[in-house]
Amino acid sequence: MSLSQIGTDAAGVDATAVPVAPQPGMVGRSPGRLAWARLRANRTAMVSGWIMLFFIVLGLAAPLIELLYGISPFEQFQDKIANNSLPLGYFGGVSGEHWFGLEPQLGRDIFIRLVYGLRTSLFIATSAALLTTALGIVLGIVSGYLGGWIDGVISWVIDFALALPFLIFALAIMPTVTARFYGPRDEIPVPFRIGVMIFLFALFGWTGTARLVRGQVISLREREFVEAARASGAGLFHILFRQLLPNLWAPILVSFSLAVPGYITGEAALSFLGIGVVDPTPDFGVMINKSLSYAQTDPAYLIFPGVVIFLLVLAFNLFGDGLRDALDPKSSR
Amino acid sequence: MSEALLRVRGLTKHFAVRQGATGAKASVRAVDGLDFDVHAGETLGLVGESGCGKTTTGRMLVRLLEPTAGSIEFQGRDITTLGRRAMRPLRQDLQIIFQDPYSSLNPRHTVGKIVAMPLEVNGIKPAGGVKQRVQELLELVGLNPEHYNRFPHEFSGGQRQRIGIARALALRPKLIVADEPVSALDVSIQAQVVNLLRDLQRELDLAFVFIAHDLAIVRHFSRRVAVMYLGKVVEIGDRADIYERPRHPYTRALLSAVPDVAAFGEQRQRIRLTGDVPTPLNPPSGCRFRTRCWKAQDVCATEEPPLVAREGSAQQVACHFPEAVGVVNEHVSEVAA
Amino acid sequence: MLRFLIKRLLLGTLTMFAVSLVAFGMFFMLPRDAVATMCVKNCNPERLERVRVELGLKDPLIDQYTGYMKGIFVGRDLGSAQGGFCDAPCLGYSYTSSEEVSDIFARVLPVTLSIVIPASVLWLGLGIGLGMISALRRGTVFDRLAIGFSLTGASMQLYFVGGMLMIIFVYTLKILPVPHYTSLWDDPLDWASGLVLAWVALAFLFSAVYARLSRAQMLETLAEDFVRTARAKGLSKSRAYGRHALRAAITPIVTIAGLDIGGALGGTVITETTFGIQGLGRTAVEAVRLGDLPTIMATVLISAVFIVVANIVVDLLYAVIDPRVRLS
Amino acid sequence: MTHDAASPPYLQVDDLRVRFSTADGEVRAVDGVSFGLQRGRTLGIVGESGSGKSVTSLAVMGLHDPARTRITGAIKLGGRDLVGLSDGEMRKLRGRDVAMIFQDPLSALHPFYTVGRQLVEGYRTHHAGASKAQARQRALDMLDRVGIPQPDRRFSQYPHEFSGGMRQRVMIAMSLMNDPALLIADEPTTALDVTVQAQILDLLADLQREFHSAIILITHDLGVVSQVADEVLVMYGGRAVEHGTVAQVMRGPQHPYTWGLLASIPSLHGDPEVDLKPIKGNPPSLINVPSGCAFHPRCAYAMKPEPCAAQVPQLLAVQADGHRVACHLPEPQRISTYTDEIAHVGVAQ
Amino acid sequence: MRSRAILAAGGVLALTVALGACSENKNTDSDVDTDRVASGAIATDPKDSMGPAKAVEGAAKGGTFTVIRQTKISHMDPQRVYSFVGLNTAPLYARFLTTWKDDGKGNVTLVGDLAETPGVNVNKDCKVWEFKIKDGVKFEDGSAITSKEVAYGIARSFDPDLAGGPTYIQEWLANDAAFDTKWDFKANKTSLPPGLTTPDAKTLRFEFAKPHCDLPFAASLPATAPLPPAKDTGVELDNKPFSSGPYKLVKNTVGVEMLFERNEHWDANTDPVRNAYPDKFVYKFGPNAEAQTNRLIADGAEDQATLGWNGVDSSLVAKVAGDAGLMGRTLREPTPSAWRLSINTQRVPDLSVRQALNYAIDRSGMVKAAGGDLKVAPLTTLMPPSTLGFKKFDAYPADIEKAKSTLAGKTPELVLVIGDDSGAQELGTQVKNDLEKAGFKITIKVIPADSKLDETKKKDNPWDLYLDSWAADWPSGAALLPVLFDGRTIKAEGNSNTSYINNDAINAEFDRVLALDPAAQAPEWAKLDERIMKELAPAVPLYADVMFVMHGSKVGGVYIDSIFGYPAFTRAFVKQ
Repeated sequence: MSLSQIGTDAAGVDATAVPVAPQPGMVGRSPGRLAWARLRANRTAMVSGWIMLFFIVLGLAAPLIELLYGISPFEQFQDKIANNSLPLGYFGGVSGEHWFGLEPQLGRDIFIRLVYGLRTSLFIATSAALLTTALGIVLGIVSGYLGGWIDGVISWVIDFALALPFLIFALAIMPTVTARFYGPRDEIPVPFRIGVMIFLFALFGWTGTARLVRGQVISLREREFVEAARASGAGLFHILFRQLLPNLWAPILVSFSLAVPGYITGEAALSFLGIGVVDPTPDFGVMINKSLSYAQTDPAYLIFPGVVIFLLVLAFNLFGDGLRDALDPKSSR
Repeated sequence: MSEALLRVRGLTKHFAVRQGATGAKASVRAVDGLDFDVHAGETLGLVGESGCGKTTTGRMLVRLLEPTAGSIEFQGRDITTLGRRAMRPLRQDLQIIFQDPYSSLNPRHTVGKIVAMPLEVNGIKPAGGVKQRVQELLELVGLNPEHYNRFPHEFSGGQRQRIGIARALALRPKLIVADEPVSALDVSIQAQVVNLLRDLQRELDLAFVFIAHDLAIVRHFSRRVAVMYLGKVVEIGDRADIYERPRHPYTRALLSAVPDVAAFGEQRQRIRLTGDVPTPLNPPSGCRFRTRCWKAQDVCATEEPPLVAREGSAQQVACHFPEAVGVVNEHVSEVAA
Repeated sequence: MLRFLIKRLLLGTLTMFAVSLVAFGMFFMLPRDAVATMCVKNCNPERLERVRVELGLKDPLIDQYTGYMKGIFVGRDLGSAQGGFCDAPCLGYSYTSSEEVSDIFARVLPVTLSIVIPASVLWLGLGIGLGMISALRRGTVFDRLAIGFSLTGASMQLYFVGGMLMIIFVYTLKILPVPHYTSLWDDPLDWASGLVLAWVALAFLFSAVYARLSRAQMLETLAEDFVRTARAKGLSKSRAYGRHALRAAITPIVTIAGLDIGGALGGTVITETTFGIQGLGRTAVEAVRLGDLPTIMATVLISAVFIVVANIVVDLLYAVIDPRVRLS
Repeated sequence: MTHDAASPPYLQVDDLRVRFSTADGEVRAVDGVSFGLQRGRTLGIVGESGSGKSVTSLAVMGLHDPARTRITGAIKLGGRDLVGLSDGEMRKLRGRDVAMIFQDPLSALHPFYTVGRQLVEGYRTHHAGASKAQARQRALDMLDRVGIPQPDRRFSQYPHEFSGGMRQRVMIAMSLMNDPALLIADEPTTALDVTVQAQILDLLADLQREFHSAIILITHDLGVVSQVADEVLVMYGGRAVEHGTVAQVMRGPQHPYTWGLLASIPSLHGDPEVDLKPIKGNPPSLINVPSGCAFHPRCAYAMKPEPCAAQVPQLLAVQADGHRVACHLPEPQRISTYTDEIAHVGVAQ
Repeated sequence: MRSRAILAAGGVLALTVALGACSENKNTDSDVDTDRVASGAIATDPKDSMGPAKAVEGAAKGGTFTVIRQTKISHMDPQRVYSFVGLNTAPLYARFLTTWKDDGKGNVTLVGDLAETPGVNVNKDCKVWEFKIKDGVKFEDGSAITSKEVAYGIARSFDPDLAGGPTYIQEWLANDAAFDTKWDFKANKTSLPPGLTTPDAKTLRFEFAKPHCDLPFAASLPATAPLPPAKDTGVELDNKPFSSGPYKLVKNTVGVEMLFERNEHWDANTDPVRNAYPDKFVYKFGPNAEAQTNRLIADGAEDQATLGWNGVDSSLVAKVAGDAGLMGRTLREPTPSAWRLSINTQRVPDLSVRQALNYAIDRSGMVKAAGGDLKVAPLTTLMPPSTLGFKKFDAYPADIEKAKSTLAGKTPELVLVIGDDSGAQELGTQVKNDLEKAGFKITIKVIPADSKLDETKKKDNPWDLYLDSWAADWPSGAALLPVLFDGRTIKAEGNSNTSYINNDAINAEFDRVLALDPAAQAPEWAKLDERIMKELAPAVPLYADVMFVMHGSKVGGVYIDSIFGYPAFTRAFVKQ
């Protein structure tokens, strides 16, 4: 219930508007620092932040972990696979040696493949999020601030991009692009496939950020501080990047932090459909795609990657949510 | 009087809008042919009800809006169509203060950065450094110079408005357009800011175009006052003329509608205007005030009254049937029914 | 409004035109040879070439494109191998499935509709309901549980949720049949029981988003003056919130829901793959895999139509909900 | 001005305290406010933003969120204490016995429903047996009564098709649908132009004569109060600092805050070249109200630290009948200070 | 509180984990007779071709038999049928010149179906063949089937619009692979292709330019089904074929459901193989193998008389195999679909490298990677055991050391091309790992699964290794070895000889054996198989598919046919 909101607003005690006589001589607490303080006070966000960090470190340190664990992600243990092609033993072949068990059929170690999958997934997701955010910011700012026909064109392109069925195009673009760049005998290097995926995400993903930024800019451009800058003779660049951009960081940061888990899911989905990363490169989507059909006979194979990806995405989402609350305390509570 | 600092002639602004189911183009005649001068060091008050075009006028004066027609001369130079670069040196002499102390300061910039912005934009490096200059300005507007590194959200509304004033002063302007600078503030704070502006005017020999809907505040701050109605100046003159001897029926009605504490206990002759201000999309023909005017006659609908001065006076009025000179709009002590 | 609508329709047509061009261009860039795929054991180059000519694949690209687009509006003759004249709206003849594409759609579209429509009803109801209640009971246990639910849902992958649902309800508890599609008109009960897991999985994921969104919207709306006015008039909470707040809060949700449903109708590839149901999404994926141009074109165009139409419908709905839009 | 002391006031507020819990701490929005109001009279509550005037009125309406708000004291409406009433019981009173008009009529009216529908809804809520036609007739009568031309055409229009003044008239019509005995108007004219403000204030005065209801007029504008109110309650930092008839407060204000308010308002009269006398400093935060008299940090006459910074002054009667003030300054000093230092500046001549 | 929701989710997971963890996975005996060897002949006694078919023990008439399958059957028009499901469904609604009597265990006899005998080799040179049509055979409208309708059916298979079916007979008659340019069906609808004549209503006569001793086999394919010219609806026939068999298609919702009901004009006494017990056959399309298996495991009331065409999904093999009750409702037989790792000999001309490839592949790992021994059976020969005259041998027993020594220190860099479907990728990974252990350097090239089929059929394809499978149209080496390894057939694209081997000596052997009497050919093919492997090693035989299908508890009489290795319905019945 928010009637107290009415009450407090009427009483003018909105937390951000409480008049405080600033203490002389101190450096002011910037909005960023305030947000950081709020974030630190949010236990859920901090815990999820640590989990997020843990996953990132795990992914970065994958080769080191391989060294310690002693098993490579491509090594096959078919002697531990029964003639029905499932791992011998209990719960998907979980053992001291194979912490998360083995894959059916090929008999590779699931744990180390998950660690490497994490690496792939995080890399793709963060790069894609970075790229789409950058594209979205530039196009959104330009479209929102300049308005007119430029806005019309960019808005139409956004509508157009939204009308294209992403998966179908991804499915078509991947082989087309690979065939264009690699000869028939060349193995498509994993980095190239990853690059194409990132490109695909960027191609279709910038619209969200652009729309968001555009909306923000439209509401900001009428603000009087922008007019003040114009009245002082500020040029376009100054207004866009000195005046407007600092005010966009909050929504951009939030949308970035929520885009990362989105692309983790998206990457897994593409790989799930066989468009993205392909075997033998370790990947969440590929693993889950295969494991889905083993749901009955080898549920461990579904559960381990499923839970890891769920935890990863959850940690990112919780952190992103905490970030949103911290940056914009009025938004959700 | 010396040469005018600002000469406005025939200033007009029409906004194109679409209306109705067909989206036919129409124009909002927000400002329709304004003429006035502002002299160095003086304040011209611009009053009127919402929608009368006073804010649009203010925005045009500092070139935030492009006029549809007319000319603006500043320091003898026509700035109506100057480009951004050509405008730059003049900008330093022509600044604006905004109404909303919350939206007029960039929440992500420190006070120092906000106040220094005009310097930065114009590439001005004051002697003694930017920081020193900013701190001087802060002191000038009654803020602690140590607040240089603080952020706007740490200040109250009145203090923020002071920051906005400091920013406007950064380039040492000759004319400031103050667009409702106190109307968003609490009553006890309004007086602080009005006093500050008066002090600054005295100290720095500033000219102001002071835009407000509050007649009492305008009276307090402006030597000359222009009353606007539906995009037009209906009456302009010295403070005493306008407040003591209003000649336009609208000015009279406006003045009589102000609930004045000082008038407590006295029975006043209230002029009750009926209805609302018509839409500027389709303003009444002839005299625009005629639809609400108790003196309106047929001629008012057909002929637009020009803004003319009474002989030997600076007071100009646009009315076919102005009040007789000498009728004092004092609170009339009549026995109530 | 009318003018706005006309403008939207024109822009939508332009979008569709661009989409069709892109889809067509995409096919010719695909490193696939649909014709070669068609011959099984007994191919020879001459026969392949003849089939290519027959399918019109040797015509200039522009002719092929205009031919296809013309077929949609006035129909066209496909030749005897492809069943003769194809009435408008002719979506072409599938190279690989040897039937008219419109027949394929007649088969798979009901499947996708059967998945998406009940699921969207479920996710809208659940999501908006949860969001609203949790906004009204902000700070309570219910609210926190709802937030937890929506965050969990938003972090889940459809295939994982689907897999787990099947493990639990189909394989372990055995209270539901293996997901499948039966026509609603043939056997409503079987229709529902075969698709209910897909609905639930989709609803779980999407309602999470809607719960978050509608909670935030509702909180914002509850702070509006008109809700206070409604209460000040003496309206009961349910009426004040249910009528006055809900109607205002729902507007932005309509936008997103329209686009989501439009997008989902264009293909629920992952859902269909997860539950092994053959709908529009999988048909599209297979068409791309096989390089089956008419089916690619049709699936892309149809899903784009859904989105473009959804966009326009959202605008119309806006006008229905908000008189300010209607009359401006 | 007659003051019928014999009959008990229709509204009696005693030691009202309203507190909100927020993330930043407890907000003491209203802190021990008492006043009474007869039917047929208008009470002006004056104060700056954050003084607690709106919260007081919302407390009377029972519109606070019970989960976050603590209300103590008594609000007796026609003898019945509203504090602690269930929402269901409170709901029956709202809109029928006590109605409210808000500051911004555009946001206070639902943008998606026609004006008529919103009027009818309020009537039928409290007249279960009323037919649609009856309710509609009532709404048309009320629209006509508040001076809206062509009520039957306007009935089916949406709020955005009305001008600001017309909207406020609709709000007033809506509040009068059930003949409320108490009408609370929260800054009803702040968003309006002066000429329209004058119309609305006149209308309110006419209606009060006609319906003989009690009116609470909340405003920051002393000028408005001086024109339409019978009594004035000046609030500061959640507390009442001065209470009396309009004549008492305008002619002989006793509280330094009231002095400050009067001195800082520019007037259409007097010498415009004389500087205004602003109150120094800023209004207090309701989370951290200054100790003792909340006004003491801004008060030029405060006796610090004792007693002004230490003790909360009581709202006590001064010599004049019914005039009360909450100030530690001795009454003679207040009177002399006012007459010597304040009265000649500003407005109060 | 958020954590509470997560805990709840965790609880659900823990539950399922517990469910999955309670059983241990062990090695089991698959019980598939992978060494089964086919035997059979062409019936010489006309009695073999006479009806009625031998009664099936325990069978009863009546009921509805349901087949569920993932995708629709590509063609129903008998002249266009070539898919396994089409080949095994066609006997329900069409009769052919010849057909197989099959015990489902590899013992087969070719008998006459519409024909009184499986053909008469008039001049004993395999160039002129005559078939006599039985008396009393009728279409679904009651009209009699004569040699005219059979001939018309063969003639219409020359129509390029009606492509899709086998082309043996057309090519033999025209003596040209481009048969449809030799004789234009559309222009000559009232006449017959060259070499095909109907001297009378009972007789059908083929005259070939070259000997084609396999004609009786080729005539067993549905393309020899009869059709009255008046009933030819062209491409439309695909949706509504005109029945000559025991059932007619009465309702066809394309891609969703097909309903067959009895053809009252079919006479059991004329039919040597079809028992036609159920009253109705229903085909339902949609569920994938996994869903089919799950439904059959559940054995719900409506699925009890149902067979899942797509087999037990490999993910469920362990579950079914671990339950004797479920195993009792399965059929598990090796099939003629033989998988091999084709070596492009144009690119890998060095025999020792090809032999090293053979030594390097570990078939037990391949079997696991392919889904276990209930899905595939290891194979060391080019011909699968279902081929008549099959003889087992292993020219290159798996041995990494032997592979290394054969390579003699070379590290050939080879490109293995696979399709982008997930099953192939696992096999690719397995092959790569095996080969790299032996010292090869393998690049895996993934291309779209469907284009892989035709890309590797192009002569100048750029790859060295690919996974191929072949299922012969009849169980003779003639339908396998010459097709796959006769270098003289190599053309620019559309090749079956994807090893692109062309060895004169072997080619000559093909000619020699093909000219022999079919019965005498069988042992010769087996010998030739071994010789090709030893001398040329054009491929690495990997495994043969095992058909592992499941059906409901009321299904009886279904068997895995020995010719194609798919469920056959001629003896199917519904237990009452």
